[in-house]
Amino acid sequence: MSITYLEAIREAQAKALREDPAVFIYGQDIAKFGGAFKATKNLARDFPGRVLDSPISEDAMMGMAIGAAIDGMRPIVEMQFADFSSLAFNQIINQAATHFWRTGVPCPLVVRLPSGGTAGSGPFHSQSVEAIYSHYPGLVILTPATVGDAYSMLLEAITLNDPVLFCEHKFLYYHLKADRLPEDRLPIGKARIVRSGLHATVVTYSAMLHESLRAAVELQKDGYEIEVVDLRSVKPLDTDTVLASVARTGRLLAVGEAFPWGGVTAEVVARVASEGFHLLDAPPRRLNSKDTPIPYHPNLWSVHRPTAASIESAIRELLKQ
Amino acid sequence: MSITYLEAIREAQAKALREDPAVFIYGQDIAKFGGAFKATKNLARDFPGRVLDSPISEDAMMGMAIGAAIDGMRPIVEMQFADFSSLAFNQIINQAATHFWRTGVPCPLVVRLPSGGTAGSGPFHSQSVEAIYSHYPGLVILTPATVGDAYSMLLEAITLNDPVLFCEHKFLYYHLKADRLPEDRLPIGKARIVRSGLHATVVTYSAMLHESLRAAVELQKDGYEIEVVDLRSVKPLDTDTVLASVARTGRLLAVGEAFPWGGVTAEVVARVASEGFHLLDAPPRRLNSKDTPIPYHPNLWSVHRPTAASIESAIRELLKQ
Amino acid sequence: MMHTATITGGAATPTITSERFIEGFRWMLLSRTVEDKISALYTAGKIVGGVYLGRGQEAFSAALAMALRPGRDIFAPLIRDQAGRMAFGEPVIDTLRTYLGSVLGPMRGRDGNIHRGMPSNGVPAMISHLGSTISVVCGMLMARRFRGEQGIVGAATIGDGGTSTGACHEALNLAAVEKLPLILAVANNQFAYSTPVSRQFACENLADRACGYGMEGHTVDGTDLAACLAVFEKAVSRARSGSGPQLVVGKLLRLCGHGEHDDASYVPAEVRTRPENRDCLHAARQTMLENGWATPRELETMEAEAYETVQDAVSRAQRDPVPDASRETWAALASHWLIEGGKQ
Amino acid sequence: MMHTATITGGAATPTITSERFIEGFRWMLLSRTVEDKISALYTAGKIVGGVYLGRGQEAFSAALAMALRPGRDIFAPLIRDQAGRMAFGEPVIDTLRTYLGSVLGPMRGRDGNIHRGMPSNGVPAMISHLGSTISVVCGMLMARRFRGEQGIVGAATIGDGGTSTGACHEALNLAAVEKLPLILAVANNQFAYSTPVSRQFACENLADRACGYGMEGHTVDGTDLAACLAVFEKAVSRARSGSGPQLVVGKLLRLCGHGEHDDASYVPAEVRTRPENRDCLHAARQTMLENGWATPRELETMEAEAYETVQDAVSRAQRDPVPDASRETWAALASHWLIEGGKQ
Ligand SMILES: Cc1ncc(C[n+]2csc(CCOP(=O)(O)OP(=O)(O)O)c2C)c(N)n1
Ligand SMILES: Cc1ncc(C[n+]2csc(CCOP(=O)(O)OP(=O)(O)O)c2C)c(N)n1
Ligand SMILES: [Mg+2]
Ligand SMILES: [Mg+2]
Repeated sequence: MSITYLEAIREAQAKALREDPAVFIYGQDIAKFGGAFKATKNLARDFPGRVLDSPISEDAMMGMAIGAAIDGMRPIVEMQFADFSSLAFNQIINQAATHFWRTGVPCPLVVRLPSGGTAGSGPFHSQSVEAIYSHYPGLVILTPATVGDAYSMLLEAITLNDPVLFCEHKFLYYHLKADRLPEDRLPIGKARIVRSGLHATVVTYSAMLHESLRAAVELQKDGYEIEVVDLRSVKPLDTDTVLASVARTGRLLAVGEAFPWGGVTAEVVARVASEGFHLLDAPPRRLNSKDTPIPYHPNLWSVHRPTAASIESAIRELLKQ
Repeated sequence: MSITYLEAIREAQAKALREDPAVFIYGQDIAKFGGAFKATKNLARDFPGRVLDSPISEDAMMGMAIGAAIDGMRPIVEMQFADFSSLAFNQIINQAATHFWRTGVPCPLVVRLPSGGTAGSGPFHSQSVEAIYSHYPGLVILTPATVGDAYSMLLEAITLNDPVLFCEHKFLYYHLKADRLPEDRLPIGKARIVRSGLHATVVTYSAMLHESLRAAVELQKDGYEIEVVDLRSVKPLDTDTVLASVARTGRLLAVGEAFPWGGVTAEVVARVASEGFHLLDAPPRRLNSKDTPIPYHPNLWSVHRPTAASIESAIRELLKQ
Repeated sequence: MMHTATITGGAATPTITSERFIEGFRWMLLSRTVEDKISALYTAGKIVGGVYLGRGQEAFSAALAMALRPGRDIFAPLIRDQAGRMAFGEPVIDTLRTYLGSVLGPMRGRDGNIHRGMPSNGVPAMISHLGSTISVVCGMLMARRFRGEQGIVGAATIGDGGTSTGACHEALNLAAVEKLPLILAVANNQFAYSTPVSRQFACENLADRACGYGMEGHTVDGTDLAACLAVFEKAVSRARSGSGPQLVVGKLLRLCGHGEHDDASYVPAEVRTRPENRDCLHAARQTMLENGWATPRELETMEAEAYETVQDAVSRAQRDPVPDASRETWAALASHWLIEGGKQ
Repeated sequence: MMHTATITGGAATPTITSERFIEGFRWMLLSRTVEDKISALYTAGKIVGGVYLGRGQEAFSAALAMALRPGRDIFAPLIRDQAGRMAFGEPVIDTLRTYLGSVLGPMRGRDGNIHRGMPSNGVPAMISHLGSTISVVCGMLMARRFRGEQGIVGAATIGDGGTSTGACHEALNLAAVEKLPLILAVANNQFAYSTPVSRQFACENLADRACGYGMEGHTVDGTDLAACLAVFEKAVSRARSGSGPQLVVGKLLRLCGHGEHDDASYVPAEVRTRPENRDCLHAARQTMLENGWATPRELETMEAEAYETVQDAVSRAQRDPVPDASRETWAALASHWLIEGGKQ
């Protein structure tokens, strides 16, 4: 048996619906239709009345989920694309994120954000939004890169008493497969060393993990041992694991698919520079997308985002220094 | 004669209205009433039909400005508080910011964002939003810290053919005074070395410039010469001026009033670590607000944000390393 | 589906007993007394932050809350609902503690003035962004529905200006699609801060929006306590009995500045003096006397009692400890183990 | 203020000449032909990205655009407006270039399919976020008003689902307050992607929202070309003559999937077969024959001409250069000197 990243997300939701009557799912086209990506396929059938189609009202969808959450439910909201969460932005950062701190009443909910670029999707169906939400206090931002994490992190997210933004990468939905769902699970907040190495550390997350691993395999051929760290959650960000890796390798490249100004790569490099300055044998580097909207045409898109090739050459630069 | 930061903003708008018939201003309570902070006082009287009260509709206010901008006008939108721009977020990052790149047609507009904390204003009337907008391609983000910059940067912003977010700090509105409006003007995109020094560089912007200068004065008493750089615009960010300063001092503290994850201080430290690694004699440091919503009570607020005192001790730490 | 775009309060039949009217009057009086005190404290520089009052809106606000069941229903007040807050069970001391910055207040100094709330008592703590709380009430109602709780009603209030927000539209539409027992009470006080309704909307009556959502609409003279009690009793009972969301629009005038920092000089004298813009408290007082529901002396006693209650709360709140930053946990997450330790 | 919540297309008097009808039919036919071709290219894997078609909405879309003056008025199409786009002046080659990823298309490969636009010709380039373009049209109309240009009309289109967005509400309200010559054409095709209108709104007729804004509302059978031509001529002339914004709701059925990836199996057969859900193109064809406005042979010629036009555009676009990343400027700012040089 083999299970995809997308199926893992569906299974996690099914398990949560089965085990906790407080869980329900709200989103556009998610009930009978099973969602634009089929992440809720059959869930409306199997859990009648608990998987509901919403109007095209991201602000109210989010506000409704917040109201249900502070009244004892554990809502899951599916945004049809992460890009549309810009319309729920206010409810997320000002209502959900501040609620526990302001009132002492927790706001346990999960917003599922189909994120990241795929060929031909263009500026409004490709965005990675982890940076803007991570900037705000009161939110947990998850960026699973594996089938196992998609499953176990979503399950754990649903049990947290805080608002969680679950950035699931569309590029991994169908491509990424595993033989089974994980028994083990690394808790939210811990990064994972996916590949150990000696010469440089690549810190990354989500789809860029796989591009980075490909780059590491290429460099292996020239005898370079590249350590690859998967952050898994970008807020909180597991600085300790990152520092431990840099302590071993002395070199750091932070890779992300999001826009270059600010964001995860800036935060990672800034933390290592501040807290692990003396561990560094060379200037830390960053690799992000280009600073333009995400192009629609694959010829442009494939150059706009980091790829195994551009990551490989960035690492080669890093190794030269 | 003496002019405040707020009056400079009003004067700049008056001059722009006088000199360019394409300029108009749109916002809540800005016409007869002159705005919540009186930044448009008398402008509706002096420029009939060009300073208009809007409904409480941030999304439509912004969309309207975008439509006018792509059709040849140069709108200025006043958000009553920067915090409410969360409701114009989608129009700003997806419509305004992408327009020139997508269509080749410029979208020249300025969004005035009364920003930052003041005592007793609480979580929703105190926010600094520069980080979230800087993350997106296609926008210019300005953070004037002086009366002169408030005036000349706003005037220059109105002439740019791009969407500009003008983060004006409410704490400076009335407190900050100058004898006259500037003749000279440093162009947008250039940082200013406000105080030159030898032992450490503080890179900051907006209201935190003044807290940092106070800290520098304190440290002067112990013989420490602290160089203080005012970024003025956080996107684009003048890395060259920052690097030149760090080259002189060998030490960097980045100070911002915004939330700690990501943002200007992360971007500054990451750039210096990547591009000026060998200029650094000590680990670069950051100082931001605490990672909670902005407290309403002054006892909490004064500890939540960086102050001259907390900046001073951060610099002392930095000098010890 | 019934589209009653304009039921006038008067026509909304439930007749109001003297007991009910007197109770409403007492809440209005207490509200006015609390707010006069807060206003005085503000002038004296004793208040932390801004002050926004509900003068002239006490009848509309109290009547809404009185139609609800404290502890069981949901009431989401906004900035002019001091009367409704108290009628729904908020102790006067909570009001004063919040304004005077006591750490014992419901928001512990973290948030202030009109942002106070008690979600576990069915009172969400409003954020400033107008319109955003209506969908939150929808969600609380959905939660009750999921749990099979019957006959719950949730009410939110908003002003004429707040109806221009996208959030308000999305929430009303969602409530109508789910046929939720939601009451939206629109206090049309003719101004949004300084902006007159002529710059806010172009329809004749905001209640005309009801039929566009497939919900029931009601209009009432917001200065007439009896009419307000009647219209809200009717709207709430219709919502409770499954008729779906109800839009109630009250016409009145804000009898103060937007906040106490604002002299409201933009409100034309001729508007202030229009009979329909009368003070609802004076009107209710008149009704009490005319119907012999209270003698002038009894009214004085009521006023004295209200004054006592407020004075007592003020002096207690003034003795309270203020927030101490060194004791503040700075914890924005309930999952404390996920809080990033000053990693700056 | 006039509140005509339901003028039926028929009653909207301007009588339609045969010339007008035939012109409309030609746009509908060309649109259907283009979209059939794009659909075939999609199936053949020749299209970059998704494909969203306007099958069944050609009459409504073409009639709106025909009531406007290309080059002078404003037309903001959405995802089902191939017919309207062409009737407003979009060359067929622009359509094909965009879908086939030619760098010579209006979006130069930076954006695709239905996002193409020509703001300088009065055609904004839609972003995906539904509802967001309506206020942009308001702004374009404000710009014309500021410059003193008279008699301009701006039209935006939206679907039944898009009416649930806050952006749609805020823009309509703003247009009403400013009394802008805005037409909002709502194509109620009974589904938003897979979601039936019963989960989208609870009112009987979306045109009932007009009076809540103080704007005029019109309802029309979107499968009836003559009725569509008439209702838009009327609405546009009212907007042009200063009667403020107009809401026109067309009832019809989407005769394809949401996109070409979608088989629309969620649309019940009994819905597809209802007479009122007929294909507007077949109906118009019938009318042409019945009124003797065209013989069967003339119709065949028209079809052949449309086919030629499309084939020609396809083969030209297929010979076009595709985007070359090495020639891309990666410039998101018009102020090139402010662009950060790969500072990463
Ligand atoms: C979305 C949003 N924009 C702007 C503001 C700033 N603001 C606070 S109160 C107010 C006026 C509200 O008017 P109205 O809704 O009529 O309520 P009233 O004050 O008259 O009771 C404004 C503009 C806000 N709170 N929320
Ligand atoms: C604000 C927003 N949310 C979600 C989407 C995703 N989406 C694209 S089209 C669509 C359905 C639109 O339905 P409708 O408005 O009825 O137009 P139709 O497709 O029927 O023409 C959805 C949900 C979007 N584009 N914008
Ligand atoms: Mg009002
Ligand atoms: Mg539809």
